This record gives sequence, structure tokens and C-alpha cells, in this order.
Amino acid sequence: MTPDVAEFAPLAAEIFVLAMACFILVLDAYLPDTRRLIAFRLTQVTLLGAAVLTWMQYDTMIGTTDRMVLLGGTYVADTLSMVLKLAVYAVSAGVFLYSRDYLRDRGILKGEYFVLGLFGVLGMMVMISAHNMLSVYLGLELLSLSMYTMVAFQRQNGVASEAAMKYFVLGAIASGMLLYGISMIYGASGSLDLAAIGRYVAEHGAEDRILAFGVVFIVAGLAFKLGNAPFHMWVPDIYNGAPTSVTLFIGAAPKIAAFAMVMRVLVEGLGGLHADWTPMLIILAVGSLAVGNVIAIAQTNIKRMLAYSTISHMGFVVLGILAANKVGYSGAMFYAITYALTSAGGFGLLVLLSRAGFEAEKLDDLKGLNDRNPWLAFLMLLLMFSMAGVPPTVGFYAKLSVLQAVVSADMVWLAAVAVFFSIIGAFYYIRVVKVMYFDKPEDEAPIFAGFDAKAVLSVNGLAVLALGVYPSGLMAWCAKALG
Amino acid sequence: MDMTPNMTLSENVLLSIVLAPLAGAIVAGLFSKAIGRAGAHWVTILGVLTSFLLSLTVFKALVFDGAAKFDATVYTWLVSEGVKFEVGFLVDKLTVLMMTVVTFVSLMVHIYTIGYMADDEHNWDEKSLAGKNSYQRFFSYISLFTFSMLMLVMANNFMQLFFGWEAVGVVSYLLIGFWSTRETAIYANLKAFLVNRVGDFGFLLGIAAVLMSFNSLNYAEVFAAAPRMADATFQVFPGVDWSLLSVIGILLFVGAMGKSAQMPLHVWLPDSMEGPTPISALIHAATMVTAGIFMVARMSPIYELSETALSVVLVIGALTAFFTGLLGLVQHDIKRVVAYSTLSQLGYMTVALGASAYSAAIFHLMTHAFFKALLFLAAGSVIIAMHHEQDMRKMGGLKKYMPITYWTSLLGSLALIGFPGFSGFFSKDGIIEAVHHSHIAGSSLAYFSVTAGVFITALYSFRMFFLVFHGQERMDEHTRHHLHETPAVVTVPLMLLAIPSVILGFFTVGPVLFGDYFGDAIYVAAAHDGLAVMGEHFHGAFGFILHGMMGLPFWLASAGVFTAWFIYMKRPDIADVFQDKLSVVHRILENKYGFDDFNQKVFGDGSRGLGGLLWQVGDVKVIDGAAVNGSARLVGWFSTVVRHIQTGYLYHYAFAMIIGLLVLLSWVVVPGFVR
Amino acid sequence: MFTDLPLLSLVVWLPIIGGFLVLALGNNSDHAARRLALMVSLVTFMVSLPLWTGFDSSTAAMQFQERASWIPTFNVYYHLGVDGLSMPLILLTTFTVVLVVIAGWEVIQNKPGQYMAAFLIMEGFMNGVFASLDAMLFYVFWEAMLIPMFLIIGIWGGPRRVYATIKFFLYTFLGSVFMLVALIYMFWQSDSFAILDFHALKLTLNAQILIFIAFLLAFAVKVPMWPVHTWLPDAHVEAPTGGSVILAAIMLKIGGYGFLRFSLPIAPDAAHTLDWLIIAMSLIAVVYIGFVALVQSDMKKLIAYSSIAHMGFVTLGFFIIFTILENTGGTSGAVLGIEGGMVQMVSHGFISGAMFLGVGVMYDRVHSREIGAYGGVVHTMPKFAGFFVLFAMANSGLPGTSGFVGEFMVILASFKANFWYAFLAATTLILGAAYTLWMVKRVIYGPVANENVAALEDLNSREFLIMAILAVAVLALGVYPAPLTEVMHASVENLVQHIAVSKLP
Amino acid sequence: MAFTDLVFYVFAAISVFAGVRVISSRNPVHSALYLVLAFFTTSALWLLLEAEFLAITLVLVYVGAVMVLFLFVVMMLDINLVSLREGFARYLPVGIAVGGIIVIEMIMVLSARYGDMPKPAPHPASYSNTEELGGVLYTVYVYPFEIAAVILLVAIVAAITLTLRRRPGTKHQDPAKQVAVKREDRVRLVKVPSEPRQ
Amino acid sequence: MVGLSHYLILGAVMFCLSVAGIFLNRKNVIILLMSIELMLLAVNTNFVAFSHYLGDTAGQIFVFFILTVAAAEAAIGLAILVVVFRNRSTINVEDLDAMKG
Repeated sequence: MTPDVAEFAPLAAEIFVLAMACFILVLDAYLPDTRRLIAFRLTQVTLLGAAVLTWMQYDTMIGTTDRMVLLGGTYVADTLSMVLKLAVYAVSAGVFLYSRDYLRDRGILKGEYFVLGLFGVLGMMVMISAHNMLSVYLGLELLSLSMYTMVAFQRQNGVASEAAMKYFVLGAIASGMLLYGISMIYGASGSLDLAAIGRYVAEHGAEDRILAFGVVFIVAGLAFKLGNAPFHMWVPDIYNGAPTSVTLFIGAAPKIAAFAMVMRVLVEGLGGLHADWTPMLIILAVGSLAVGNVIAIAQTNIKRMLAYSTISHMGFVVLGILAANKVGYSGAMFYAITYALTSAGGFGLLVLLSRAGFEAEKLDDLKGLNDRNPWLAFLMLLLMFSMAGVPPTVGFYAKLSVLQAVVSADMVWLAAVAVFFSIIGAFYYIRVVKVMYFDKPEDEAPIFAGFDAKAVLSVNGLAVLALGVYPSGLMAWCAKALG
Repeated sequence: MDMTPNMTLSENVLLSIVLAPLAGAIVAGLFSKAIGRAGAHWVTILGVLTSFLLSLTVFKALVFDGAAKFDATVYTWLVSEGVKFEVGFLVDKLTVLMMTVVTFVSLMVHIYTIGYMADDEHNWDEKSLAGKNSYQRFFSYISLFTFSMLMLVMANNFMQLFFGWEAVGVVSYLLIGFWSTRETAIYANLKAFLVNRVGDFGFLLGIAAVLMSFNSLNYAEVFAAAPRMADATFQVFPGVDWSLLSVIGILLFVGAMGKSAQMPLHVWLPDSMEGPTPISALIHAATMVTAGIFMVARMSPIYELSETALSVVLVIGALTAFFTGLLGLVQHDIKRVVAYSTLSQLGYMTVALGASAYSAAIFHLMTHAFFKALLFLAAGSVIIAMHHEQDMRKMGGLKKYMPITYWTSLLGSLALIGFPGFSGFFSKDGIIEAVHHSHIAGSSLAYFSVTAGVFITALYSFRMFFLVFHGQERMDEHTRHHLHETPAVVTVPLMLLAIPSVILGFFTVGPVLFGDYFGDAIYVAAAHDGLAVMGEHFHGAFGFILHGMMGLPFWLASAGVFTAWFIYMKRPDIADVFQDKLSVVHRILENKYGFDDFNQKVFGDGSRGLGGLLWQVGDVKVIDGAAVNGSARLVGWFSTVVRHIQTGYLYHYAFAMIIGLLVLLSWVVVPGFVR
Repeated sequence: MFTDLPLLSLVVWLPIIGGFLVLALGNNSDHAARRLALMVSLVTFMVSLPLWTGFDSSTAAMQFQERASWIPTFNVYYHLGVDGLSMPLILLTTFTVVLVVIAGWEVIQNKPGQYMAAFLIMEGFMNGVFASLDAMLFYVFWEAMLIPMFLIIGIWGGPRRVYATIKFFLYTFLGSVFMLVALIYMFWQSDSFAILDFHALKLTLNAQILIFIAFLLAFAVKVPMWPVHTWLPDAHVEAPTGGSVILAAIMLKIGGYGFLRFSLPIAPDAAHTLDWLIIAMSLIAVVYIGFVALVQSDMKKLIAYSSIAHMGFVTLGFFIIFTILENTGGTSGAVLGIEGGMVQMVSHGFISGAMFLGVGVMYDRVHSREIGAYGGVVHTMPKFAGFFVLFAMANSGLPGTSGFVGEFMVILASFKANFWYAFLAATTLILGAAYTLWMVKRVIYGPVANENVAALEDLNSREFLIMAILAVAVLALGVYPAPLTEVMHASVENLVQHIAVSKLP
Repeated sequence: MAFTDLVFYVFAAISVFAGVRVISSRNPVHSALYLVLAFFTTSALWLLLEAEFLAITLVLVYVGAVMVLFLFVVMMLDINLVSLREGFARYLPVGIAVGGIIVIEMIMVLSARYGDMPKPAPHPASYSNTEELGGVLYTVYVYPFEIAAVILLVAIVAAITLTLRRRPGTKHQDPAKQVAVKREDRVRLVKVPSEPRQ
Repeated sequence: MVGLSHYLILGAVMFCLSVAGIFLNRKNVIILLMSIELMLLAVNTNFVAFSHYLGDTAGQIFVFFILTVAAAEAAIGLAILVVVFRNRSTINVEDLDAMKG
């Protein structure tokens, strides 16, 4: 069963990203420090090229239920993977763009940074297209290893290296748990192929309780990746400790990949066991909503606050998934994508506000932003209201679609719990708005940011509004992606 | 006995009667600068004069030409669920009597005001912009009042009645507080409004009860349906059946108690004397305060069906008549004496209502309107002459300075004490007799009150009369030097009012009290009709006078006058002796039975205290402090506590994950596995 | 002629788009921004007038409907339409915003463009709330309203504005999110977000009760009813005058409107079961709040509390239907109560708006809202004093002013339900007069209290214009309310018939 | 008891003992060495399971490379051993409790499900575990194999990025700089005024 | 008779040992890393045992990749450790608490 070369054609995007990453890695060694931006530009070209390739590859598949399972069943190409990959490219490109000046100011604008970033993107792509436990695991590790490194990238930064340390150890434990779960599933079903596992689960899911046993470990591993309580403890420290540009990276696209992983493993592979994992996810979701929203209130560091907010948002994503129906999956997908977008904008703004020698990470650093730069303040306002879930921003529709799913699964009480915690959450989001609009600025220093970064941030912020006024396009895509 | 209607009233005429004063008020109020002072009094007097003359034509049409009563809608205010809320007029003989009295007194007061308010700017701070056109504003207000009062009496439905009821209250409010720099004035007007509102509270509930019972607010419809409801019951308290009509009657009467200053809602009226004297005459003696009397008379078809309600009316009226009269004995302020006398007379009218002698009440209302307006305006005349000094202890011997005022006052006082032949005699004697014939619960108490009241009335009236016009001149030199009779705009109304005060009763006692003047405007059940019994013995006004000369009331009144003369003219020292000997009584009277203190403490301070308590404890502490901020603080506190879970130690993080795993494992899987 | 245009869309979107234009223009020229804002608000008001003139008051059906698909995934439609309940409120909104724009003309010096823009955008949202026939669209507008209001209080407010605005935001947010859950629940029952479909939806009693409570939270906070009212005094006190006016005149009405549009027709059986609660809360609002208002020393707070008490009448009028039904077996009186509540809402829009504007006029001159800082204003501002006393009288429910009409109707109707309802409601006659006139006594009357008052200047022509317009409105509605009640008869009667029938499956 | 069973129990016992010592040793070096022991014994157990290739790989890769790396780092970092052992006993009961509960639950579940799994048919003599694995590794699992390669690349890049230090004292060449150098950087023309004649 | 369950139980015991090790070793990061290796060993044992009893090579392939990844992971982990030590001169977990709350 020698693989046909033609089978690699659908992997064009992956191959392109890998090749470009290697190319940049090599090229960078020969670039003088003054021309580091070439690596940055090539990275953006790579992402653009990957987007084009992905689009071409899937052009014919849009809206169909077709799926290509290739390479011995380890790779799948379907509409879901296309939508998610495109979202990953878009968010990542924005993230790199926001980071550029920040990295330059701190002397870490190096080719390796972008190479690792691209490897991370590759890892996400693998996860998104995984159709085998092995691909899931390897994609996850590829992403994780890249991110561990990126967190520690600013080597002389003690806090960052501590964060990397924590991230690494906890990540490894989570991988261990995931692997243990996979081993159980493998043992029961005799296969690593998700489709085969799915078939086995459908037949024996009800009586073979070892599957449920394995699911516990798998859920724990996935929960770590998503950052759900009580597997969330890494999130605040890593968001806080990592350089803001890295936080930005971690906080955006990997959420989409994590969602993809959950979809592949839990839904495609173990969907038949939803009666078992739904209660687990309820615990995770409620825990995340509670922990995220409550502790965020006490934060004065905005990065840390957004970290807790991430936890609560991932609680919402899980809410969508635990409904275990199409509405829920598409709702969770919509949530993950729009949250990545919103989060990228939020951290992007922090990155733009930071300068050499000054990290904008205290809540007070945003004081009087409306006086300093009304437009940026307005964008941040949109992002914050979106996170709080106030219409007409996209965050509302994200919450709406998730709640729809929960209610459709006859768990109205859970929806009530979710909205209850979102009230608590609203407090710290509007506190940000309060600081920007109602307080007087402490720091009158003008905000330097490249035109392109500002433009992209504007697009990002306005997208949150535009998707809020007309959400049906993306919603329809999400619905179609799930067949 | 109805005369054949050979003529109908014109709606336009009635509208003109109502709207002419309103137009005057609007012009005088809104264009005060443009028209100036003369313009203001001319335009308003013209308006009221029009009203008065038209009222006379209507009077003539109804009483002499036998026109049918007018009952029609002017416009529909709103309709809801088939219930029409309308604005319309009911003009019958009762109404037209009121219209004529109101417009006549109002006209007199308008004219009088020209003199009284002539140098009103002295009452204002010279920088005050409100004082700049106070003259015009005053005319605007009293015209507006006339409009409101006419709306009240001409209403053909409860809603419009309530409109007029409240509107006169507002104008009274504005006028009592007219001199808005005076703390006492703006205190008095607030008090007047609020006490009236207590009455209105009952009144409105009464209207609501009417709507509930009859599904209409139109008088004619309600009165027509009332007999059918005679036995209907209503449960205010669950399980206790009360007569529906009694409930309605009492609720409506609560309104009358407020407006007509019956105990215990009388407290506002003496204070209302803070207003300029013309309005004391117009509003707080002649017209507005009698609105309650008018209302009950108007509602006679309802009251006649409930003896309970009548008893309540009777008792309240009796108490008011007696006790407020006593208060008049200890007042030093000339206007307040008149005010307490007004209260007492209103009590008489109410007693008459309770005794089903509605026509006696209205008759007394009418005579009282003239002589009390006269007394007030006379008092005002004195006040003008005394340069706005109102304390009787600083007067005396004014007779020689102010002859016209003196003589008119004497006539008014005689009318007030019911000296035979004067107007007040006929009406008051009628009431006393009617009460004597009444058999409903409380009538003996009422009879005692009104009879004893005669002595008291005479005593305080002539106390005032002697203190002001006779005896030592106690004013200071400067005032004495400037004393002289007031100008014609003041004295002419006095004289014009003196005429009806003296003769009106003589000519009208027959038809009004014992004849069928009111026709179907007032309904009296045969069992209650004391006046009818009296009517059998009525043989003309002279006979009535002769009969009165022999009755107890005449001797009591004479005794009162004599006592006043003896104490205040002959032996002024006795007053002080009495004061010492009866210091307890005196103090009680000085304190006005403690009503004011009680209201101030219990209702004023009490409600503010309660408000403060509800606010500071209920809102600020419990709801905001504990619930709202408390929950916010709780979440915040919880947050600061829970955040310590995030210790920063790697092993705690790992431990959390393991615990999470354990929870999932133990909670979800193991039970499932065992199952 | 005009009725062929998509009037409702215009009424919703004109101010929003105009608001953004003002925002853009405001960066360059304050004056141009003001003018544009006035123009936009006037045009919107003009556009809303044909809603009245072209309204067919003989039918309870929705009119001026517009419908387009919006979010097909969840069957959400862009569906607008008005009936007799919502149309008057839209007019009230467009009318009030014009006044607010004029009122803020020269008073707002800090970023006037943003200020005006916020009001215009909010106007669009508020009109959207009243015009939405799709529950999700309604919810979007409902929530979106919070953002401009949050900023208005927070940026242009008083010293404790931050506390007030955050309280305002969280309170109302708290109220509304549970409504969202209820809406979603009903979506899954009916597969539609159309409000009219919800009306027809059969629901069990338990479901109705939960839905009712969810709605109650949302609407009670907005109205606001006791005991969830404490955000209002704070918000009012700190808000700029325009904010207070909009808050009192329109935003509170949205809560009342919600009861009529959602709570009662969707969950009539639950409303029947829980009407005692609402009635108790309403009566407490009238009495308790009346006493609380009595002791306020801040004029805006006093008026804010009086708003709560007045809104108590609205909710009382809406919910007495079931007691009437039980006591009399018929619904006679229910229409009166509901119409009374509606009239009260419109009237309160005028009166409270006028009162707040009045306080704003004084505040602009003296920079204090404390009653104690005034006294004898009549001597320096006689014109103003005249208006203020008029509005105060209207506020205490004087017949002939609009304040009387609603209270009168509600008291009459509630007597049919229960003597004690009417008894407690009628205490407002005393309490309302007490707190309002006591304030008038201390502020308007008396000798000139201090040199600040002595230095006051009477109304300028701009202020006079606003006050006069409102005075005319208050008197006109008081003397002849029939035109207002006529447009709602059909809708209210239809509603009452609908409510009287059980929806249990 | 079959011989294989005996082998199993012996090696399992050693490996558990080694595991306990890994986590309880005072000295990280000892821990590392016990871990090596655990790997060895486990490798032996894998042989029992006929996974010869992996057993060898485990020893080669883990013991040969990874554990040496560990030891290297342990030695390199100068760690104060005494302070690192404090407080161990305090957390022991909790640790044992939690670990114990988890292990009991796991054993319950596992033994219930797999208590009676039949022994698989023995492989034919010609069976080569290595060949078998190699066969699928480059065909069916070529995609994961490529990804694994990328992961190793990332590891290399990461390790170099994170640890490569340019010590200030050391001299090294920078080809990019050498190429980019311009004349102006190296040669400075100084104008020297001519000395005035005396 | 040693069966599949014995191997699995051995795996479970090793897994829990590593879990306990992570929790108990609150001082030394290196021992944490070793505990993680122990955990992977447990997982690997499971896979190998399943693979054997199922007669399926996929499990062994998985182990192969786990070993590869673990090696890479160890390299990065130790690199991070070195970075931490250079910055903070300690790898004591209790000293690494710059971020909390």
C-alpha cells in the first residue's frame, strides 16, 4: 500500500507551509539584522499562499458533504477543515502583523520566531485535518512544542521563561492524559482511525464501558488544550508571562485548532458516547464559566484578565459542543472563530499600545484612551462589548448560537447558568470601557503604530461589528461546514 | 310639579359663561406685560361680568321662564370599553343658583381687588421679577378660579366635577401662596393643598366606586340607577358586607370634608388666611369651601339611600360647627376669627345635609356667601386702613374713621349671628329646625351643637366687632394718623354685598326652603324630609321671623352679643380673669385642640421619618447595600479569595488537573461502570 | 403618499446613520455636528408622523409591516411593524429626541458631536425596540440601547457617574439576559422568533411561569419596579439632562411595553398565577417610593423616585385584569386599566422629561441639584417658575394635565379589581403632591435664598421653546386624550381577549 | 506459574519499585538512574509482548539519548539539593490518597473489562517485528512520519534558539556582516590641517 | 496466568506513580520531567500490550511516535529549564511563582 504521489495533492497547503518555513529558516541565517523584516513578509506570503491553495483545493467541496480521507486514513479534507484553516490563516496573519513592531522594539524580531509560528500553524492544520488519533496527537505536539518555545522566546525575560516552564510541564501532563485515554480507546476499538473508532462506538458504545473510561482521559487532555477549568491553571500565567505578541498568538488561532481537535476526536470519533461526555463537559463548562468570570474581576493586569475571560469563553465553546447536535457544533464553531477574531483584536490593541521599554498590560495603561486616540478606543469598545456579548456585536450571536444549542438539548437551566455568569463577566469588560472612556489619561504619549497594523486592527474591530449586524454569512458557513 | 318646558338653554351661552373668565385669565396671565395693570383688571372684570350677566339670563330662563334643565355633553374626553368620559353641563335650578352666587361674589371681589392690590408691590422685594406683574397675575388667578368653580358646579358628570374640584384647589394653592416671599404663606398653601388631597383621595375612590357600580360617570345615569343599587353590598374588608351606597356616600363625603374643611380636615382653612383678603372672601368663604356642600346636595339621590352616610355627614358637621366656633373666641387675628366662623358655618351647612335638609344647606350656603364675603371684605378694608396690620389687639375705635366699613360690618355680623330678619336668620333657623325634626342617628348631638353654636357665634362675632370698631384706640400713632375710610372700589362692593346680606333671606326663604324651587334637582326621601314637616307650619317670612323671636336661638344669640359687650367693652379685665381661671381650656383652644401639632408630628414628621427610614434602610441599606452592592461586593470578595487558588506553584496547577481528572472519573465513569 | 415608504425602517435607520455622520462630522466642527443632529432628529420626527396619520385604528393587526430574512439559520427575520401599543411610543421617542437635541445645544461643550451622535443612535435602537416583530431583532435593539446610554452617563455625567453607569449597565444586563434564554426556549417550541408566533404558542404552566419570570426580570428592571429600582435614582442623578430625559421618557417605557408585548400575551396563565406579585410590587412602588421621594434632597433623585412611583401605575394597570376576571367574571375594566397604563406611559414621557429639563435648566446656571441650594427661584425666573409649577402639578396628577389621565383610569380600573388596590394606588394623590409640591415650595417659592439664585437669568428662547412645547403637550393630552386612546383601542381590546383565554395545551 | 509469568512479575515489581524511587529519591541523579532502571525493566516486559523493535528503541533512544541528556542537565545546573527535599512528607498523605483512589478506580475498570482477554495466536517463526513496523511506517503512516520529522526539526530549532548564547568574550565570524560591510565603515578619512610654518 | 489486564494494571500503577510524583515533587522541575517520562512509559506499555493482544501493529506505531515526540519534548523541556535556570538561578518550583492570582 504505497501511497500515491497524487494523494499528496490535497496537502498542497501543508507542504507549502512546511517548505516555506524551512526556506525562511535557512534564509534567515544569511540575513543581516537590518533586514529581518524579510522573514516577516515571507511569513505573510506563506499564509496568503496557503490560503489560496486551501481555497483552490476545496473549491469544489464548499457546501457539499464530500470529504476526502487520504493517506491511510490519517488525513481528511472536508468543508470543516477548509473553513477552520482559512480562519487560522487569517487570524495568524493578523497576529503576526500586530506583533511586528512589538518584536522589533524588543529585539526579538528574528526569523526563528516566524518559523516557529509557521510550524505552529502547520500543527494546527494537521490537527484540523486529522482523521487518526496519531495525526491528532502529532499535530497537537507540533503546535504545543512551537508554542512552548515561543513563550520562552525572549530568553532574558525571567517571567516568560517561568511561564514557558509551567506551560511545558502542564502541557506534557495533559498530553500524557490524552495519550492514556487514546490507549484505552485503541484497546477497546482496536483502531486508531477515527472513522473505525466511530463505527465501533456506534455499535458497542452503550455496553463497552471502557470507552467511557478512556473518554475521561481524552476529555481531560482536550480540556487542557481549550483551557477549561479545572485544567485551566496554565492559562492566566502563560498569558500573563509570555511576551504580549506570543500571548496574542496563543490566544487566537490555537482556540480554533483546539475546537477542531475536539470536533475530530470527541464528535467524529466518540460521538456515539455523547451521553458519557456531555455530563463531563457540563462540569467543565460550568467550572470554566465560574472560574473565568469570577476571578477575572479581581485582575488588574489586563492580559491576565483576558486570560480568565478566555477561560470563560472556552466554557461557552464547550457548551455548544456538549449539546451534541448540529446546532451546537456549528454554534461552537462560530464561537471559536469569532472569539479568535475578537481576542486577536483585543491583544492586538495591547501590542500596539506597547512601546520599547513599556508594556501595556495594566488596566490603568488604557486610561483615557478615548482622549488619546478615539478610534482605537472605539475599536476596543467594540471588542469588549463583543466579548461581553452585547449586540449588535458578533459576540452576542456567538453566545446566542451556543445558547440555542444548549436549549435545543433541553438544558435550559444550563443556559440560565451561562447567562448568569456572563453578567458577572460583563462587569470586567465594561470596566475596560470605563477606563478608556471615563478616566483621564495618565500617559499622554502618542501611540505609534504602523499604518498597516492600524488598518488591520480597524478591519478586525469593524468585522466584529459587521458580523454583528449581518452574522448569517459566517453562521451559514459554519452550518455548512458541519454538513 | 314641573312647568312645561317652553324654552331651551343654549349650549353656547353656557360655554360663554365658563369660558369668558378663562379667556380673561389667559389674557391677563400670559400677556400681562402687554396689557398692563388696567388692562388686566378690565379684561378679567369684563369676563366675569359677562359670566354674571349670562348667568342671570340663565337664572331667569330656568326660574321664571320655565326652561327645561340643560344636560348635554360638550365633548367626549375619551372612551374606553364603552364607558364615556365626557365634558358636559348639567344646568338646573341648583346649578344656576350656584352660578349666580359664584359669579356675583367673584365680580364683587374682582372690583374690590383693584383697591386691595393697588399697592401690592410693597409686598415684594423690589428686585423680584415675580412682583413686577403680581397685580395682573392676581387677576388672572381669580378669573381662573371663577372658571374652575363654574366647571365644578356646572358639571354633569363625576370626572368633570373632579376636574373642577382639583382646579379650584390648585388656584387656591396658588393664591394662598401668592405672596411667595412669606414663609408662612407658602407653608399654608402646601398644607392647604395636601389636606385637600387627603379629601380628594377619598373623593376619587368614591368616583371609582361609582364607576364600578354604575359603569357610568354621568349624573343622570347614575342617579337613575341608584335606587336599584340600594340593597347592593360591597366588601371593603373580606367577609364584611357594607352597603355599597354607604361606601360611595362616605367616600365622596371625605372629599367634601377636605374641600369644605370639616373636622378633622379643617386645619388648612385658618392657615389659608395667609393669602390676600379678596381670595379669603371669594375662595375661602363664599365659593370654593362650599363646593363640598354643593356636591353632597347634588348627590342627594345617593345620600338619601343611605342613612349611614347621612349620619356620618351629620355628626361630622355637628362637631365642626361646635368646636371650630369655640376656636374663634381666642383668635387675635381679625381674618382668623372670620375664618373660624366660616368653619363653623360650614359645619352648619353640613349638618343640614346630614339632616336631609339639602335646600336649607344650599340656602345657608347662599346667604353665607354674601355675608361672609362681606365680613371678609370688610376685614380687608380694615386691614388696608391699618396698613396690613391684622392683630385686633392693635385696633379699636375704628368706627369714627371708617363709617361705611363699620356699618356694613355690623350688618354682616348681624346676618351671621342670625338676627331675625337678616338673611342668616332664615337659613340658620331653618337648619336648626330641620335638625330638630331629624331622627337619624346623631341628630340629637347635632341639635345640641347647632343650638349652642348660636351663642358662640354671637360671642366671637361681636367680640371681634367691639374690639375692632369700639373701645380704646390701641394702634400706634403713625397708623392712627393715616387712618381713613377706604376708597370706593373697596366700599362699593361692601355696600353691594350688604344688600343681599340683609334682605335676600326674606325674599327667598319661602321658595327655596319650603317651596319647590329646586324641583328635581334635589331628591329627599319622604322619611327624611324634616323641611316638609316644617313647611306645613310655614306661613310667610314674617311669621317665620315672629316664630324665631320666640325660639331659643334668638335668646342665645342675644346673650352672646350681650356677653361680648360685657366682657370686651364693659369689663375688659374679665377676659383676663377667664383666661387665668380656665387656663387649661384656653390652652387647648390656643392649640386648636392640637390638630396642627398632631398633623405636623404624626403626618408631617412621621411620613418624612418613614420615608427616611424606607430610603436609608430599605433602599440604601437593604436593596442597594446588601442586595446590589452586596452581591457585587460578594462576587468581588469571592473573586479575591478564589484567585488565591492560582498560587503560582506548578504543583498546585498539576494537582488541580489531577483533581479534575479524579472528579470526572469518580463522578461520571465509576457510577456508570457499576451500573 | 408617505405610507408607501418603508417608514419603520427609516425611523430606525435614519437616526443611526445620521448619528454616525454626526460622529464623523463632530471631529471637525461642533457647530455643524449640532446642526446636523437637529436636522436628523427633525427629519426622523417628520418621518414618524405619517405613522400616526396613516394609522388604521380600527384594526388590531400590525401595520406598516416590513419583513426580510436576516439570520436564516435561526429563522430570524428583519420584521418590523406597529400596532396601537407601539406606534404612540415611537412618536414619543422621535418627539423627545428632538427636544433633547435642542436641550443639549450649547449646554454640552465636551465633545458635543459624540453626545448628539449617541442620542441619535440610541433613538434608532429605541425605535427598533418598539417596531420589532421578531423577538431576536427586538432583543438586539433592546441590548444595543445600553451601549450609548452607558457612554452618555459615563462621559457626560456627574461626579459619581462611573458607579451609576456601571450599575445601570449591569442591572439592565442582568435583567435582560434571562429573557434571552426564554426567547430561545420559545424558539425551540415554535421554530420561529416571530413575536406573533409566540403569542399563539401553547405552553404548559410551568414553562409559562419560568418564561414569565425571565421576562419579569428584564422588564421589571427596565420599568423599574420595586425592588429592582435602585439603579434609576443613581443613573438619573449622574446622567446629563438629556440622558435623564431619554431614560425617563423612553427607556422606562420599554419595560412597560415589554409587559404588553411579551409577558401578558405569551404567558397569560403564568401572569394570572403571579399577578399578585406584580400588583404587590406596583403598589409598593407607589406607596413606598412615594415616601422615599419625600425625603430626597436632590431634585433629580426626587424626580427619579417619582418616576418609579408613576411607573407603578403602569404595571398596576396592566396586571389587574386577572383580579377583575376573578371578581366579576368579565374583563370589564381591564381595557381601562391597560389603556390607563399606556396613557400614563406617554404622559410620564412628557412630564418627567419636562421635569428633568427643568432641573437641567437650573443646574446649568447654578451647578447644583440640591434642593437646599435654591429657594425663591420665582423671583428671578418667573417664566421658568410658571412652567415648573405647571409640570409639578402635572406630576402630582392634576386634572387637565396629562398626568391625571392615566392615574385616573388606572385607579378607576383597579377599584373594579379590589378596593385596596385602588386605595393604595390613590395614596399617590397625597404622596405625589407632597413630594412634588414640597420641592416646589423649597425651590421655587420663598425669599431669594442666596446670591446664586439672585443671579439667575430667566429662560432663554431655546429653553422657553422646549418648555412651551412640552407644556402644550401636557395640557393637550390632559384636556383631550381621546385621540391617543383611540389608536390603541383595537389593539388593547384584542390583547385583553387574548389574555383572558388560557394558553395551556 | 509459567516462566513468562514469573518474568512478568519480577520485572513489573522492579519497574514499580524503580518508579517509586524515581519520585521519592532525594537526589535527582538517583531519580534519573532509577528511571533508567524502569526503562530497562519495561523494555523487558515489552519483549514479553513481542515488541522487540520498540523494546530496543526504548533502550537506545531513551536510555541512550534522553536520559543522558537529563543527567547532563542535572549535572550542569548547580542545584541546592537540601532545599529541594523539604516538605515532601507534608504532601505525602494527600498524594497517596489521590494517587491511590485513581489507581483503584483504574484497576476496577480495567480488570473488569480485560480480565479475560484471550491470548493472541503466536506469530509464525518468520515474523519480524521490525519489518512489520517498517512496512506500515513508510506506507500507511507516512504522513505521521513526516510530521514527526517536523517535530524533531522544531525541537532542534527550539533548543538552539533557546540555549545558544553568544558570549560577549568569544570571537566569531558573522558572514552576513562581513558581506555587508562598506568602505565607510572601515576607513575614516581625517582631514588634518597642515602644520603652520614656523 | 498473566493476561492483558496485568499489563494494563501495571500501566495504571505507573501512571498514578507519575501523577503522585508530579504532585509530591514540589521542588525540583527535573523530577517533574522524569515523572512525565514515567507517565509516557505507562501509556506506551498500554499500547504495546493492546497491540499485542489485538494483533494489530497500529499500537506499536503509536508508541514509536510517542517515543520520537517524547525525545523532542525532552529536548525542548530541558532547553526551557536551562533558560529558566539562567534567568532565575533556580529550578525550585516554589521559587517560580512570579505570576499568581
